[in-house]
Amino acid sequence: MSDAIVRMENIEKHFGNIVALSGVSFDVRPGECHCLLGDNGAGKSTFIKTMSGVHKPTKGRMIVSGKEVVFDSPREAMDAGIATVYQDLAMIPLMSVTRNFWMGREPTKGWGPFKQLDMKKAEQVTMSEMKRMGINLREADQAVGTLSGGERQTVAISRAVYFGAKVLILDEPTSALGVRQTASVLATIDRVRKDGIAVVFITHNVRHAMAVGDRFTVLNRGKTYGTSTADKITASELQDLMAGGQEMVELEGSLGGTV
Amino acid sequence: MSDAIVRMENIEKHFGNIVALSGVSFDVRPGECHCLLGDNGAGKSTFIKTMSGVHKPTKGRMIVSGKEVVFDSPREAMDAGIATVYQDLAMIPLMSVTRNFWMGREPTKGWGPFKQLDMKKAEQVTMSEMKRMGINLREADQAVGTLSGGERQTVAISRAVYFGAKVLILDEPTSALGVRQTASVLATIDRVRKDGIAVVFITHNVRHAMAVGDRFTVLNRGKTYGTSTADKITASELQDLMAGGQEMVELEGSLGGTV
Amino acid sequence: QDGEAPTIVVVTHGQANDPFWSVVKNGVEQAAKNTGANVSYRAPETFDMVAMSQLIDAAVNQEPDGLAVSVPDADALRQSIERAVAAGIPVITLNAGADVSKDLGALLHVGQSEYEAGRRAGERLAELGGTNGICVNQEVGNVSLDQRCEGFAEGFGNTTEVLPTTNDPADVEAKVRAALQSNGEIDTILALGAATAGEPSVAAVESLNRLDDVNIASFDLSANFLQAVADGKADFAIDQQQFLQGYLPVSFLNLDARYGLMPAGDVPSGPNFVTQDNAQQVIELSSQGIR
Amino acid sequence: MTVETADKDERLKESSFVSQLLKRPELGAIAGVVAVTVFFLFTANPVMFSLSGVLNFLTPAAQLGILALGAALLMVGGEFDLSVGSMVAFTGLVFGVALTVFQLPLLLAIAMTFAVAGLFGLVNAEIVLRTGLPSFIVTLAFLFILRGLSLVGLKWATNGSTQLRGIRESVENDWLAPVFSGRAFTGLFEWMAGNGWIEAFSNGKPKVDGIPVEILWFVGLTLILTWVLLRTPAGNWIFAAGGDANSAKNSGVPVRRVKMALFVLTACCAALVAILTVLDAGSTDARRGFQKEFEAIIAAVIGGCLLTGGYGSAIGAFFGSIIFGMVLIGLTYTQIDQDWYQVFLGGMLLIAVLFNNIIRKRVTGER
Amino acid sequence: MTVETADKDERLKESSFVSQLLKRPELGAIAGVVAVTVFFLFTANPVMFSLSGVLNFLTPAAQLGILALGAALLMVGGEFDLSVGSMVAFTGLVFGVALTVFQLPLLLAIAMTFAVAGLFGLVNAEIVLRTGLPSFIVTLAFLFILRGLSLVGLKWATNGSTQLRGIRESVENDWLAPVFSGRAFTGLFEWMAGNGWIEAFSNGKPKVDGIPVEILWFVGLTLILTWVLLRTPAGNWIFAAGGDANSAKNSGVPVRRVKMALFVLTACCAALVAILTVLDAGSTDARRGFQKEFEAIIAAVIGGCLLTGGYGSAIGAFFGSIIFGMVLIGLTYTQIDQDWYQVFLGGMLLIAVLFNNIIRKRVTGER
Ligand SMILES: Nc1ncnc2c1ncn2[C@@H]1O[C@H](COP(=O)(O)OP(=O)(O)OP(=O)(O)O)[C@@H](O)[C@H]1O
Ligand SMILES: Nc1ncnc2c1ncn2[C@@H]1O[C@H](COP(=O)(O)OP(=O)(O)OP(=O)(O)O)[C@@H](O)[C@H]1O
Ligand SMILES: [Mg+2]
Ligand SMILES: [Mg+2]
Repeated sequence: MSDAIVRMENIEKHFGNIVALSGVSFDVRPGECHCLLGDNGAGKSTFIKTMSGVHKPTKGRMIVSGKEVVFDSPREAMDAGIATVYQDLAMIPLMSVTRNFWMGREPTKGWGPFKQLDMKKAEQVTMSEMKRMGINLREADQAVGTLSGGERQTVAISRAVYFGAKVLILDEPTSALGVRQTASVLATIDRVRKDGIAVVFITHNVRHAMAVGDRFTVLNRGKTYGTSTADKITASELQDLMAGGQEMVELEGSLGGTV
Repeated sequence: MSDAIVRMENIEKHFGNIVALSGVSFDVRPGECHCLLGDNGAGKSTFIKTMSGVHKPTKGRMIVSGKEVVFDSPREAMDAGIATVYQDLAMIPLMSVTRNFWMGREPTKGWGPFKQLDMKKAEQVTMSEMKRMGINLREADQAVGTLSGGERQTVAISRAVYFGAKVLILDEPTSALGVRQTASVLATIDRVRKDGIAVVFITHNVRHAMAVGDRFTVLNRGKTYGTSTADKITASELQDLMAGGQEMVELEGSLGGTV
Repeated sequence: QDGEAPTIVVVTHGQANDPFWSVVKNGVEQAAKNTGANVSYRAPETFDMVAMSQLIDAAVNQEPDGLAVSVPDADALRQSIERAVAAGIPVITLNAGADVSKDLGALLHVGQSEYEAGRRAGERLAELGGTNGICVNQEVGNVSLDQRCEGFAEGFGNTTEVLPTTNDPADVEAKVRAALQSNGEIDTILALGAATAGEPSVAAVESLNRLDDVNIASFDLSANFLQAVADGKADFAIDQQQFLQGYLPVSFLNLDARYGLMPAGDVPSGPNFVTQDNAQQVIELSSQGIR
Repeated sequence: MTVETADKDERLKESSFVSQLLKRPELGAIAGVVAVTVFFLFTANPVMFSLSGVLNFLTPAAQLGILALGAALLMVGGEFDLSVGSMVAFTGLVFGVALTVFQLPLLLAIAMTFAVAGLFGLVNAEIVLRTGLPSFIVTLAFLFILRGLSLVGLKWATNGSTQLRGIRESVENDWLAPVFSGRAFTGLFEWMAGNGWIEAFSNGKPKVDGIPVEILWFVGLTLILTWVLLRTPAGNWIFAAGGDANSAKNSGVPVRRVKMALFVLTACCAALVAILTVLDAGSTDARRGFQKEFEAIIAAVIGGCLLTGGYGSAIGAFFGSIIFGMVLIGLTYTQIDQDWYQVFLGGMLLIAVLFNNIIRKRVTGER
Repeated sequence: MTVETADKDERLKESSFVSQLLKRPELGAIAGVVAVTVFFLFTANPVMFSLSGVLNFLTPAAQLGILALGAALLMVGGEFDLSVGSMVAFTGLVFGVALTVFQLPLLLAIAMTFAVAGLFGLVNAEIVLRTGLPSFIVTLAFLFILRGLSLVGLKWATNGSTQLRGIRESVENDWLAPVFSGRAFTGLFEWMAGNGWIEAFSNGKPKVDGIPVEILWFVGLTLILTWVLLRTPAGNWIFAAGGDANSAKNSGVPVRRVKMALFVLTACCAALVAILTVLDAGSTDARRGFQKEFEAIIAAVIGGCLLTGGYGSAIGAFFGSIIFGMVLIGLTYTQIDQDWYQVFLGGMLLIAVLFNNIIRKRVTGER
């Protein structure tokens, strides 16, 4: 498919004697939400970290907008339009929402040695972007540490979107959230996707994936089980793929199949 | 009901100007799994922390095995048979599984000044208890930091069970886990319950709750919405209760109701 | 030169970066050069009697042909020095320890009693008309400095007080100024180190415009303080001629090792007062670390 | 961290503007200044709070403060530098040698001093960043190394003395000298004294003939660094690097460069102190800056910096240094036996920090 | 922390017994001892590694080491104590006063010294635990306070001097004295020298007439504390308290009591060093123990303790102190000019720590 905005080919990644990824291929297109699923330790985070320039792949090619690239730093991936919301959010709890929102890309005014932060603009944009996502901040200099988990996710997502991400990678944005907040994050993903942004959504909750996903790729122990589209697979098939099948059946039996 | 092993009556808890709990009543009986549900910040963790002696209630009574008690420390709650597996697990990543397992209740041999850790016994018990829970440790002095999330939960649970808990409190044991590991934790809960231990299971995943719960109590903003038994309530009713109802319906509509 | 070059070890209590002791060390090195002996100079990194006794032990283990030590605390160093004497190593004491030198089994002492020097300085300052003095101590707890202050109190006779400061010239200057401001009676300042305490004291007095009515003296020499003496801003500096305390023991021990020659009595290296009359000629030598 | 919500919640009071203001890290230090001032108002000779008395304790406070500002920024950025004290001695030597041995003009000598300081800052940073060793232990090694090099260098430069002098003479007519030494606004002060507005000696000379330049540098640097920290992208990066280096890196903050710059800044602050004090004293010796690293850290901590990084302020370090300077010099103005000086220093530090802590907890409702 | 699985995974090599062994925290320190030994074998007078030479550098190592052991346990428990150096001076004073002024028998004097040390340890602990202030800053205040009190106390006890003497005389015939001072096994050594089995001076006296008791104390304490740390519940609690105080508390570990005990232990280690050195020297003065707190922390860090707590060992501190002692005394056996001493000290520290770090990373495959 030539319309993929990011295509990863046969990515391998070794950490010393640990093989975290052993040949994973994957692509994502504008306007779609591609879900990456897998059990703990499957290599999901490692995979998207190579995609966003945190790790360099041990082997394999990476093609962005048709050109092969090698990212030396997260910065370069960002400049190429790949924005990532990490599992640990990449936010500094002690810093204000505004400062976190702009971290690494602060708006400035003035020139030369007098170039300084344009705090007014920064706060305005933050407040209005957060409002767009449905969150009313008490004040823009509220510390991130005082936000709820869902709010933090939303800050991270809206930050990525605001800075013109073409590809938005979300690493387990819903794992720590309650129902209402999960719903609001999923709604955000939906909104972002409709704006024409390519979304990579990592989760191990099949239901969350089914709610917003267009395509699904399942990782297991550093290998991919292949990709399928939303209409070709059911929730329970996906579940089986992730869990590895047989063991799961037994367990579900004993518990009434409600997991 | 007079057969409750722990009964909490009208518990209130204030933190400075924050009212975390405003009058919550709750009880749990041997051999049942009582689920405590609620959105983020509902006060679930705060509630069970008062139950396990971490916080002292600002108001309200606590009755254990028919006697009113006041716990001054987690230690006292433990001695009364109330064991808690905290959301943050209360484990030290740098320490070995065995040392974590026995932390605070180390087995000793010898006497007087020569009393020392009985490491052999400690390791044996740990290995066998872990095996009972279905986990084969590579070595007993493996650091907890190297275990997966599900394994850590299991260590914490088996520790509590081993030390003769009459009441086992689990604070969101499944939130960070993959499907397979979740299933194994739920199976563990089931097993423990069948041994006649009273289980308090906190989660905001309704499906996990329905899988093992006998009774359900929903907390919302420091208040309880009442308790109902498994046969009187459906998953979707529970979901509605937790999320607060109306908003949720809208969101589910736009996302296809799969959350 | 006949025979094998003798090995001589010098162990003192003064740190290598202390201006006073660096002059001693220069004396040692000069003597080493002149005599051709193998000389090494050692001192603990802080005023530390325990560490110093260990350094003496380390030296004795190497069985040198001569050992020169300063003895600021005879109790603490007694065992180590007696061990050297027992091992048959000729020992000379220098700088501190004149009173215990013989008792420890040392051959002789080169130096001057700190207490005595302080007393002489005090007497001299009292003669200049001082009635209320402060003793500026830049290293509180260093026993030899304390002895200087005690001697000063004894010799001065009138009111004296110790002003503890740090090693930092800005702190010293500010504290001296503060002392002068809060007690207008103070008319005499004795600094215990020329560079660290003496120079800032002069600066403090100068900034208060009281050079005329405050007498300043300092132990040891530094070129800038000597300049102040020459300019009449300060009154005098007390010179132990510590270069000799380094030079003489080494050359005595060298002569002892080669020819068995040794003077019969202690050598008083000071005190020697540097005043306005002779300050100018000392400055150059001082800036080279000889005086 | 558990996820705790703080929505617009009916269970939470709104925070007032005043309590907002009081949440600033420097608050405790300001409270400390007030407490110490009150203490000395009651115990010390009133001359301490005259113009000359104030300038008298501000001078050492300024010299310490310039170091504390560097230390504070570095601590906000998540690192320590224990070598600043030795760096003062070493750069003082470099500066002195440049002037007296190489006979460079002042401008070049200053440039060379900063260059050397920057170089060692980079070395510290490289080792810390490359190896991942705690900066505490790496810079502790440089504490010894630089102190030792100062001694060796001094002896080499002077042919055996540990004091290098003649520095004032060599810059006597340099146009740049007044920027780094002496007092500023002397004309103004003389004029004020002439009018009897400020204290003067009986001969009409003003008791204070100007403001020591280090105080101006100190104030200027505080303003600049406060501005950098709060009003520039670089400031944001410093907080981010100290708050969570990994998250910051992932967000595109050049953490490596930020930390390097901070180590260089700290070293350059030490160099500035060296230049100021060497020009002031006209000489330098091997013991300059002894233990200043700890005083700088203490001042920064009193000023509200967290030892764990990510939180603090330059203005806090400013007040922290002033507290330190007041305690250091203030006791001399009291009737308290000077032997008790260290006891009081420690006691007042403890009280200042405790006070700082109590105020912060009160105000922020922290538990 | 993100949950990362490390099941029995086909993607992971089994770790061998050797690499298990090498994962111990003290490994780096042992490697450091080897490296330093090799260095001195090439550069120093061979006398350094004779029996007398070894005992000579072990004596300061032992005195530092006893402090480092306390510091190491406290660091494992998650706290610092910067007041140990001053504590040595202060408890030395208390001990001296008990003997010479109060004329107490040695046993009572020792008991009193430990009691005073324990009391100050408790005060440190109380302040740290009550206020939640970092122990770094609280104990820094006590660094000054205790140093100041030592000075004041000495002057009081001696009527104005800063040196208290005559201690050896006052214990001359005490039965307990040989336990805390002098050398052990002297008879054995004389006999060995007589038989020519160990070195003697040219006049026949043995170069070494026994093993200094501090070395025995040091070794004994290392063994006991290693045993406590690894083989007792208390040891488990120390690791737990330092690893995560909150989790430990929730698991029923008496964190408060553990930390208090550790502060008391550290203070008592300082008291022991004070007793040993004061009896050895027969005198005490106001500068005893100066800067020993940093040396102790360095030794503990070289020995593999993490500054962040929860990881470390007593045996590591043991070897760390030996490295320190070797460098300290070793340089005097070389031809290196004393002026370069600090440069070498810093350089060797840096190399030891770097080496330590590299080895650990190599072995554990840490990134
Ligand atoms: N920096 C690293 N060094 C060594 N091993 C690593 C590193 N990062 C990840 N791993 C290992 O690689 C494997 C894959 O980890 P990864 O974090 O990518 O899993 P994941 O699918 O994101 O799991 P989770 O659902 O728990 O987030 C794990 O075995 C992990 O221990
Ligand atoms: N120690 C505390 N001090 C002040 N407020 C607290 C404290 N602990 C909890 N709270 C507040 O009390 C409320 C309830 O928190 P709690 O942690 O009990 O929620 P929860 O139901 O466990 O949420 P989650 O699902 O995120 O774990 C929250 O608003 C929280 O901010
Ligand atoms: Mg992951
Ligand atoms: Mg909770």
